[in-house]
Amino acid sequence: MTAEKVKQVSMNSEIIRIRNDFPILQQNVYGKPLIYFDNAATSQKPRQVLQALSEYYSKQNANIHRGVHYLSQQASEMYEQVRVKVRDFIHARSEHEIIFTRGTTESINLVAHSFGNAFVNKGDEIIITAMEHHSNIVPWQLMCETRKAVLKVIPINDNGELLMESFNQMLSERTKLISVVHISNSLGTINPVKQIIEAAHQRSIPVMIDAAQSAIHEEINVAQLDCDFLAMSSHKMLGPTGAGVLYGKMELLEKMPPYQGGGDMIQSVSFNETTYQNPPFRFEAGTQNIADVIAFGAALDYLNALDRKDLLRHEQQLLQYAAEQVQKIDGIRIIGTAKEKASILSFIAEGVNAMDLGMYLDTQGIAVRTGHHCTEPVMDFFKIPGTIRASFLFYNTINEVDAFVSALEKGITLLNKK
Amino acid sequence: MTAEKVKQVSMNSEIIRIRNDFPILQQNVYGKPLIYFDNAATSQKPRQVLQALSEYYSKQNANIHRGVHYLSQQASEMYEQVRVKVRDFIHARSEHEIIFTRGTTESINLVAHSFGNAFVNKGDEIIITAMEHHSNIVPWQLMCETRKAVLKVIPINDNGELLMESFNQMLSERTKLISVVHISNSLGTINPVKQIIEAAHQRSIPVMIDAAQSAIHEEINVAQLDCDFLAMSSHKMLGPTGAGVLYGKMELLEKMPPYQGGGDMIQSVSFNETTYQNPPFRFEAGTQNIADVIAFGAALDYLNALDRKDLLRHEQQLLQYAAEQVQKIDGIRIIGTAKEKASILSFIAEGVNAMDLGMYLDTQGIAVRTGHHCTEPVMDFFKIPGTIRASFLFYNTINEVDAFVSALEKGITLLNKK
Amino acid sequence: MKTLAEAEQEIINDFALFDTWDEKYQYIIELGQQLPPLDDKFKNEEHKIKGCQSSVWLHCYRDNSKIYFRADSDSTFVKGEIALLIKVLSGRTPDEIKNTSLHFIDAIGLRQHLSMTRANGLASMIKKMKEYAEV
Amino acid sequence: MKTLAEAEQEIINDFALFDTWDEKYQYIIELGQQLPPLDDKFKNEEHKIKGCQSSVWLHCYRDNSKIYFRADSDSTFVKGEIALLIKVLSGRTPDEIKNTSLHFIDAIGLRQHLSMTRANGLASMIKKMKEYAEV
Ligand SMILES: Cc1ncc(COP(=O)(O)O)c(C=O)c1O
Ligand SMILES: Cc1ncc(COP(=O)(O)O)c(C=O)c1O
Repeated sequence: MTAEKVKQVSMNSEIIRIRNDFPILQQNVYGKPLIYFDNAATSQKPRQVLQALSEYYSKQNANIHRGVHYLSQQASEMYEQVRVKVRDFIHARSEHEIIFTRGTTESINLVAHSFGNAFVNKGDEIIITAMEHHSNIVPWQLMCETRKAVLKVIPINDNGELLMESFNQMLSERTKLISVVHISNSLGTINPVKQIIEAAHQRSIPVMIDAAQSAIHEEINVAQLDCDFLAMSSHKMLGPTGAGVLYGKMELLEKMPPYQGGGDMIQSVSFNETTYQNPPFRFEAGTQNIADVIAFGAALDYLNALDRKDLLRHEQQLLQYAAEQVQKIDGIRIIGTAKEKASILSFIAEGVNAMDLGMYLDTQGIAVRTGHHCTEPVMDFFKIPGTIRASFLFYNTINEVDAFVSALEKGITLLNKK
Repeated sequence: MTAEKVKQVSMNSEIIRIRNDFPILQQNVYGKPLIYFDNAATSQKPRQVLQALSEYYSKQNANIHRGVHYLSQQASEMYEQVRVKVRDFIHARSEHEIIFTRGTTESINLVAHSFGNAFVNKGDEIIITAMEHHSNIVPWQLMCETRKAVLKVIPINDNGELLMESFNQMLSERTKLISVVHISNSLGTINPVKQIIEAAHQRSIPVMIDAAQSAIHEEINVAQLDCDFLAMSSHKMLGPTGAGVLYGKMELLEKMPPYQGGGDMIQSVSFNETTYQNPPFRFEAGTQNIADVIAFGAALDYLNALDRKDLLRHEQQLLQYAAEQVQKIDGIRIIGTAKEKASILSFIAEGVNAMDLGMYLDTQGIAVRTGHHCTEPVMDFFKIPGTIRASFLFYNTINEVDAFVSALEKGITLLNKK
Repeated sequence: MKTLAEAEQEIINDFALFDTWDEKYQYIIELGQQLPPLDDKFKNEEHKIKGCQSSVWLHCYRDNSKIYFRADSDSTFVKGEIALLIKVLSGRTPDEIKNTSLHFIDAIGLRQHLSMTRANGLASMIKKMKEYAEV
Repeated sequence: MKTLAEAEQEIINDFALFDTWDEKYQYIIELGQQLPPLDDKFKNEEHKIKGCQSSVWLHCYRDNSKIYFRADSDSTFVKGEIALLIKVLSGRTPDEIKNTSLHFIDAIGLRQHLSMTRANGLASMIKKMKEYAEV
C-alpha cells in the first residue's frame, strides 16, 4: 500500500470510530440506513453530550451563581468552566468576553439591540452581505428601523463570492458596524473575513462574524481574526439545542447597555435606580440554560479530542467527490461555486421541483434540506425558488455520497416522467 | 387505623414512589443524604425527562419546520405537539397562543419590548407590585425608559400582602398594562390575581401574570383567570433549563411586532421588505430549543399523571409543619406571613448572618437559598439584607423538615457563640 | 358519481396496497403527473396559495349548487395531493365540504408527510376550500 | 514573623486535620469569631467591598514599606476567610503580595466554597489587596 492509501484506510477507521459515538447514525429510516446530509441545519450529537446532560441532571442540577449549597456550587463551577472552554476554543483573551445565548440568532439580536442603542444614530450605516442568513438580516433591519439607520448590502457574483471592490467603496464615516457570515449556509462560500476586518479596522469600524456554520468546520481564532463580535450555535457543533455564544471585545461590551432585564444581570435593583453587572453577566438575564451550556462544554471536549485538520480534509474530499458525481447527472446545476468552499453542496435539477426531489431522497432514508435555507436574497439573486442542499460533516462517508448520487439519479428520472 | 391515618400512609408511599423517579434525590452530599429545599430556584427532574432528552437526540434530532426528511418531520411534530400539551395544561383556547421562550425572564422581556412598541407611549403607566422578582421589574424599567412611560408599584403590608386599595386607586386611563407575580418567590404570598384581572378588565387594561412559581404548585387556567399574558419556566416545573412559555391572547399577539429577528419567524425576506409570520411563529426567531421543549413536554406528561390536588395538600402540610417548628426556635422571624401562601418559607435568625447559616445547613447536606432571592425591593421593605428560604416541592417529606429544623437549631447555636 | 365517503374509502383502499412510504410517494407523484393542467389564466396572484416551498393555484367555482375545484402547483407531489383532494371534495355540496374531517389523510398513514403545514401548502389549501364552501 | 510561604503551609497543615467540610466550616467560623474587630471609623462606604450576600470593610495601610490589612464583615464565615488572608498577606512587602498565587486556597480543598465569587466578596477582597500593593 502507498502511504496515501494507508492514510486513507486509517482515516476510514477513524470515521467508523467516530460514527459509533453518534447513536442516531446507527438508525434505520423506513428500513434503510439513515444518511444524514442535513448537517448545516443541525449536527448530530455524540453520546458524550447526552451523557453530560443526564449526569448533570442526575448529580448537580441547581440554579447557579448565588446558591451557597453544594449542588449550586457544583453547577456554577461547571457552568463557568464552559466559559473558559469557549474562551480557549475560539482563542479569546478573557472568559469575560464570552456571553452565553440561545444561539447565533440571539447573539446577533443582542448586538443589534445593544450596540445599536449605544452607537447607532440617524443616518448611520450597517453593512451586511447578499448571502446572509435571515438571522443576520432581520435583526439589522429591525434595528435600522428603530435607529433610523441604513442597511447596506455587499453584492455577490455568479459564483456566490463577495464583490470586494463594492465592499471597499461602501465603507465610509457613516459605517458603524459590519456583520458578515463566515461560511454561507446555502452556498458554502468561505468569505475572506480577515481581509474584511482589516479593511474595516483601518477606519476603526467594528466587525461581527456569523460563525454559525464555520465553528464546526474551521478553527476559529478571534485573536488572529481580530473580529469585534462573533456568534455561534451549540446545536451546529455537536452540542445541544438552546445554547450559543456571543463573543465580544470587552472594550465594546463594557459600553453596551443590557439587552434583556432580569435576575442575575443586575448589581442592585430598586424602584429608583437599578445598576447592572459587568459583562458577561450584564447580558445573561434570568436563569440560564445551565444544563445545555454544560453539555455544550462536553461537545467542545469531544471536538478538541479529534484531529480536526484531518477531518476537515475528509470533509473537503466528500465535497469534491459529491460535486463531481452530481455534475455528471443531466440537468443538475450547482449553486455556489466559490473557490473557497466548505462541505455544503447546493444544487438544482432542471425541470424538477426541489422539494419533490428532497422528498424522494427522504423515501430512501437520505436527509437533505430543500428550499431557500433562510437565505431568500440568495435565491432571488440566482432567480430560483430554492435549492437542494447536501451538507456534510466529518462523520459522513464516501459510501453515503455514492448512495446519495444514485438515489438522486433515480429520483430525477422518476420526476421527469411526464 | 383511622381513615385520616390510612390516607397519610398511602400519601407517604406515593411520595416514596415519586422520589424514586428523581435520580438526584437518591444522592448523598458530603456523605449525608441530600435534602433539597431550593425548589423555588429550580426543581429537580424525573428520569422520564432525562430519557426524553436522550431519546430525542438518539432518534429524532433534526432542525424543524422546513425539513422534508423523516427526522425533521418527526422533530417538528414532537415540538408542535408540546405546544398542544401546554395549551391543555394552562387551558388556553389555541396552541397558537403558546410561544416558546427561554423562560419566564425572556417571556416578560418579550412582552415588555413588543407590547411596549405597539401600545405604550410617553406618559403611559405600567403597574407592577413591590414583591416582584427582578425579572418582572427590570424589563419594565428598561421599557419605560425607552417609551418614556412611568412604572407604578403596588405596595405591600407587613405580612407581604398587596394593598388592594392602593392598587384600585392606581388604575387610570394612563395604565397600559399590569404585570403581577402569581406566587412571590421570596414571601410565598399567593396574590389575588383573579381579582386584579377583573378590576383591570373593567377598564380594559390587559394583565400579565408571572407564573414562574405558581405553575408547579397550582393548576393554571388562563381561560378562567382571563389573563392576557402569562409567563412560566420549564426548569421550575420538572422540565429542563432553557425552555419556557409565553401565553398571550391572540388579539394582542397579532398586533405586536416581532421581538427578535431571524430564521423561521418570517414570511418572506428581502432587502426592500420583510414580512413576518403570524403568532406564535413571529416570536420564535432562529433555531428553537427543540430538545428541551420536547423534554418539557415529558415533564408536563409526568405532572399530568400525578394527583396534583393531593400533592398540593402535602406541600401545604410541609409548609405548616415547618413554619410551626421553625418558629419555636429562639430569634427566628418568618418573613412573609400572608394568609394565602405557597410552600415557600422565608425567615431570618436574629444576630445570625443568613449566608453563614445557609452554609452551615449545606455542611449538613441541606440545600436552602439565602440572600435577596432576586427581590431586593422586598428586602428593602422589610429592612433586611436577605432571608433564608426553604422552598418545598411535593417530593419533600416531613422527615426532611425535621432534619432541617434540628440542623437549623445547631447552626444558630454555633453561630451565636461569640 | 361516488359519495364523498366512498371516494375517501377508495383512496384508503388504494393506499392499502402499498407498504412503504417509498411506494406511496411514487403513487402520489403519478397522480400528480396525471392531474389535468389548470388553465393558465388562473395562475395568478389572486389564485395563489403560498406555501414555504411550493406554490398552489386554486380555482373554485360553483355549478348547480355544487362546488368544483381545479388546481395546479409547481410541485408534482403537491399536485398529487391536489388530485386526492379533488377526488374527495370537487363536485360536492357546500355542506359536505364544510362537514368533512378528511379522515383519509390520517387513514392512509401519510399524516406526517402530507401535513408539513409550513413546508407545503396542503393545510392552507384545505382551509381555502372550506372557506369557499362557507360563502 | 513567619514567611508568607510558612504562613500558607501552616494553614494547610491546620486544615489537614479536618476531613469534612463540616469541620472545616466550623473551624473557619471559629477564626471569624476570633478576628479582632475593625475600628468603626473604617466601616464606611469608602472601605466597603460589596459582595452579593455579604459586605466586607477593608482597611489597608503601609508601615515601614510593609503592607497591613484589617477587615471586618457582617458574615462570620467571611471574617474567617479574612483571618486566613490576613495571616498570609498582612505585614508583607508589596512584591510578596503582588506575586503570591495564594495556593493555600486550593490546597485546603475549599476552593468551591471560598471562591463563590459572586456570593461572597473573597475574590473582590483579594483583588483589592493586590491593587493596594500595586500603588
Ligand atoms: C417569581 C419569579 N419570577 C420570575 C423568575 C425568573 O424565572 P427564570 O429565571 O426562569 O427566567 C423567577 C425565578 O427565578 C421567579 O421566582
Ligand atoms: C450562516 C447562519 N447564520 C445564522 C444561523 C442561525 O443560527 P441559529 O438558528 O442556531 O440561531 C444559521 C443556521 O441556521 C446559519 O447557517
